[in-house]
Amino acid sequence: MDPVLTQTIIIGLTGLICGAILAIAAHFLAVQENPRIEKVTGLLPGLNCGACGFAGCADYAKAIVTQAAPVNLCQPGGVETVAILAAELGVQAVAAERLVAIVLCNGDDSRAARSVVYNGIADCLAAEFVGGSGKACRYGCMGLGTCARICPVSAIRIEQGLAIVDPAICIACGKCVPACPRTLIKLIPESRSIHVLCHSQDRGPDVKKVCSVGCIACTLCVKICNGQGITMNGQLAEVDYSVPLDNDEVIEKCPAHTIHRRTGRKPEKPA
Amino acid sequence: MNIISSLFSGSGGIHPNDSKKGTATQATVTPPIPPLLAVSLSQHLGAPSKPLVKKGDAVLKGQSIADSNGFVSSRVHAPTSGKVVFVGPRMTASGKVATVVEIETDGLDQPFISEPPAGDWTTLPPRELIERIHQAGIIGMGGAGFPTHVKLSPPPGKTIQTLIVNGAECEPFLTADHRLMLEQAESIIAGIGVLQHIFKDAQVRIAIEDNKPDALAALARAADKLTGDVQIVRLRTAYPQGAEKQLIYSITGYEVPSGGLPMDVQALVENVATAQAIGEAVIRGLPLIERLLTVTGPALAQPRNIRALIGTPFSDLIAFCGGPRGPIGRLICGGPLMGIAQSSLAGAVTKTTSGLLVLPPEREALFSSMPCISCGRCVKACPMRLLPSTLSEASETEQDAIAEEFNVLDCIECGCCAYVCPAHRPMVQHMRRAKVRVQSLRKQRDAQKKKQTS
Amino acid sequence: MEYILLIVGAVLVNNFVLTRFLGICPFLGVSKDLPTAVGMGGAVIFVITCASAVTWVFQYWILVPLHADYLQTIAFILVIATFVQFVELVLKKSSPGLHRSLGIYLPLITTNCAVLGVAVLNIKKELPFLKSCAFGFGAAAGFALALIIFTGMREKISRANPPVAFQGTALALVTAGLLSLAFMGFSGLVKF
Amino acid sequence: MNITPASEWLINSSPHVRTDDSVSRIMGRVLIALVPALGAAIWFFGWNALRLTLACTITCVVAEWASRSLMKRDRGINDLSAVVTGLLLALNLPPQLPTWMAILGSLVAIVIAKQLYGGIGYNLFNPALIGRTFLLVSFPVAMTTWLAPSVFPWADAITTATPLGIWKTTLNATQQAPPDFFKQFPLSDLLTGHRPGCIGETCSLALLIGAAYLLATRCITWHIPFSMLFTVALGATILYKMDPTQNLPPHYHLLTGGFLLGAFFMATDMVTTPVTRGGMVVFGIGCGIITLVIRKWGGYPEGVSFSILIMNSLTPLINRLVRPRVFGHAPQSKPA
Repeated sequence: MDPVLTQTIIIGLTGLICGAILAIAAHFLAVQENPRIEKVTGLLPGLNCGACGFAGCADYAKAIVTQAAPVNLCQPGGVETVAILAAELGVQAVAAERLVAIVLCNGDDSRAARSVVYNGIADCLAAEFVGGSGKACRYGCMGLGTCARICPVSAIRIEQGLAIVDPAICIACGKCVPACPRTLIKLIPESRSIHVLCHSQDRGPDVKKVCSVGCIACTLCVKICNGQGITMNGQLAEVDYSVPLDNDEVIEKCPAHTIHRRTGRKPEKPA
Repeated sequence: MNIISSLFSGSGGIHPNDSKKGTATQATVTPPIPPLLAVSLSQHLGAPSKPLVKKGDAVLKGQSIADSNGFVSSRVHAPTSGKVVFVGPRMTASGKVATVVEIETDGLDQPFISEPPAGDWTTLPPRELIERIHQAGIIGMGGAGFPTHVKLSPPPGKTIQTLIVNGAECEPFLTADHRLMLEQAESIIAGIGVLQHIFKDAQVRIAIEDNKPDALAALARAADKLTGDVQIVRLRTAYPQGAEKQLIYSITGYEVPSGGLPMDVQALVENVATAQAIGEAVIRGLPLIERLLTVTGPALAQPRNIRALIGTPFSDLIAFCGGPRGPIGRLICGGPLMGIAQSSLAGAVTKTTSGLLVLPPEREALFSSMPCISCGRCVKACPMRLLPSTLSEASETEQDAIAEEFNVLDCIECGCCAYVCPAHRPMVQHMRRAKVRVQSLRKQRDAQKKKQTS
Repeated sequence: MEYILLIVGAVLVNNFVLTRFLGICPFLGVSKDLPTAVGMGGAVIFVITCASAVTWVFQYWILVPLHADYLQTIAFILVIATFVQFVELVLKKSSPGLHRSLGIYLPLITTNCAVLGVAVLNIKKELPFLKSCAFGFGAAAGFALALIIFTGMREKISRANPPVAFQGTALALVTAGLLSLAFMGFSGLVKF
Repeated sequence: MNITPASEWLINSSPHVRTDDSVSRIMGRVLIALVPALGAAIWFFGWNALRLTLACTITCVVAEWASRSLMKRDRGINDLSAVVTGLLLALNLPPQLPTWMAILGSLVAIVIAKQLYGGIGYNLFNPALIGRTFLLVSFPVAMTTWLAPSVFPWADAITTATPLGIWKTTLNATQQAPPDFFKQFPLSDLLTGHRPGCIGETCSLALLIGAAYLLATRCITWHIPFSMLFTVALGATILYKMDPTQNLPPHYHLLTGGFLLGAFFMATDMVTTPVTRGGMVVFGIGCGIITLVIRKWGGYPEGVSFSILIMNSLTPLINRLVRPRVFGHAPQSKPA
């Protein structure tokens, strides 16, 4: 017989038989899958950061397709992703304003006093068990960098014992928020630029003892802006981020230099 | 009363130098009333108490200054008469911020109630006895501070067969319970009598380590007054013999199931100090406003056992003990193995403060960041039979799933692993960190499950 | 006895991963956690044992009579591919979690040189049918054993603190090398 | 009242006391325990022993220091573990081995087997054994050429073979036990160390003294060495009873080769062995079985180092699978 023919027949028949076996098996063992889930997964950024509240991009995609979850939950994706998803699924969705994280403490080593020497694991959660990393303030940043380590995009750095978020890099995944045992990190709309960088509930004199830039609860800022944008929460002035606030007077008048302007915006992209 | 030896011997444990000689033979002394008392409203486990007084109020000794805020909560009383000068958040000895009531004492010590409760308490139903205990603000004085009235009210279906009175006092340095057993054995036994009324058929086991033969003898003598199934049990001296789960095992041979409570093996453990306080509350109507504690340590001039009012600042206690001898390196509230390091002298005595330890500076830091060398000493020492070596590495590298698989949640934080570790790793801190992380992992997982099912 | 020696030889002495360096890809790829590794080991044992049997039949009943043994490689791959697809279907149905964690490495068994290697070695050594199966099983068991041991070691490495340049696969390869060094102790154990 | 300002206080998590023991003390004790063996090595092999010991120890320490500096990590050589590795490697080398090979072996041991993993505590294999096995596989001739021991003052040495080597080659060649084997290597020579072999493994008495010291100071526990010893003794006895002409008697298994050095000093390396006591027993039994299998059926005359390395590789699995029952996790009957 012609070797070419033999070859063709053998391989052809083998292929046929194998194919048949697989076809039968596939019929009996078929698993239903929704092709749209995969497509939507592809449209998401794939960071698996969990900011949407689902276990990862694939999970969120599944929820969008099967449970009609809102399409504007993806923080890293931002406006573009929301638009793409909305177009893909034929739904109306408004992108929420981009958020950025901010650390509400300004007590670095030059401003916050140290009271004891901490001997233990270099981790904020671990240090909180023994009352902190040695800084006298019980409310401020411990500076051991748990938030910096958890940040998937390295947007947080530790400078002189203080965590600082770089808003240009932050993707607002929110992982750092629960990571801070002192709940110092907040996600805020990026257009808000005035912040009370303190979290201390201590009374003024006690704050003064431990930090040179802590809020002493003088309530001056609240009076200046008539309670619109800054309110008192116990012994602490807090910015109400739901209200736009753009008043340089509060910064200038704050006797403890607790209030600062920090822009949360990404630098404008060159057109 | 006969003294029997415990039948069961748990695994693990350590034998640190007990350092009790300095204070074990010293009678308890009562310092003068301090000028200022700082009474925390979060001395117990559970919801912090609701303050009943405000700045400027005058209070009398034994007057309730804070009420329970929910079932698992407790009351707090003014330890002496005086004026409230501050109510607000303060750093407490537990290392956490809590609401504190500061009382400027007037030195008159005027009592709020002078008469013991009328009527024969033995005729009252258990429910009312428990209510008296609640009213007196009694919580577990061994360290955990679980509200006693909650512990004494097991849910329906649970019975208590063995009532264990814990006089083990296995922590080195501490001798307050030891002195209490010697000096107030009668009063402890009276408290046990009250507990017998609450749990009618329970057998009573008074557990004491064999390094305190005088306490064993004293309680054996006093316990003759009790009726029913009562025995004094001599325990092998080891740390952590007095830990609740280990103690129940030593006495009954039953292991409290993982995640369970002593009542799951029909046992109930009360510290001797708590038992004494129960007696005082039910029989004499006195709230819990003072306790015995040991103020000791190599850096202290005159170590002493002290009967201190709740809220006494640590600085007053140290001054009363002659001040420090040489420089202080660390100040520990509690024993050396489970106590809490203080970052200032501002802390004050709470109902769970069993001691105050003043330590000199160490030549080298206690803990280092050296890696685990897998020597297995912690595995041998762990009374819960965990693998602390693996767990600490899992905590270090944040492998929470591994930590969970290796049962980190069963850790009782006794400190045996860190005590024996030749690499000087901060094992307990690793465990606590891993526990918190595993718990949040579980919460996340539950939330995810809920989301998927909904 | 002969069969036992054959299997022992294939598992310990001429371990496919550690001495022949076949099948390194899944060896590195799916050795990150134990259940996955055990699943992969099972899948490989199934595929190799069956493939040994089927390729033997194929070789001696079809290719040899037809004088077409030059088609060996391509025909074997076809058969193996079918088996792998079958395993994949079964796994996808029965344990989707394992299927997901095996990921790309499951279909890659097809091109796993170990599978083809066993089939070709069987023919080359002119082993009879049952011995082919035993050898296939032994080789696969050796792969599974090495994979499981290696998984345990990688779990330990995952808590180690290597220099940055060696993190991940680099250190895994070094470890594989050291493991193979240790397994050289078995050399000469079975003369085969 | 004069109280130290709190800013000098230390805060740490409980406990606030700890053992005085430390890793460097443990390593120091291992070094002390090795002194008798080192002495015997120098007594029998003279200058060669000294040369190898110095070469390995110095190379290990320098390599450790250099790797730590290269990685910009703290904590260099003060935990003494590099010294222990160097000394153990030296004691596991044949006397005539060229110095450069000893240096190479030490470099492999420290750099590849230890520092690549991050240093002490993280290595998977016993570094000294990796160094030795690497040399054995790379330079089989140099690593299996032995010198007869010659007591001080050291004469010119004669090349010979180790007892296990002679046994295996003769048995393989003639299917019979070597004649005069037991006359050539009387038990007394095995105990004193007057036999060819690696420089540190020959003197059983010195090794046993060191082992007793390690056990007495609780540096090691009995679990690994004795379960290993017991397994080999049992297995060897069974084989010997089955056919005394083809098998070595059990005490020869225990006293020849590197068994004692391996069982008490290498298999007890903390980092690479299991942490649970049950796991340690499993580890020891495994080492014993593999040692015996390689000695009896394998291509190498000696299998102790390989057996320990193979069990090292199984340690993570043993740690995971052989765990004590956690308190409160038992299926226990509740009180009635």
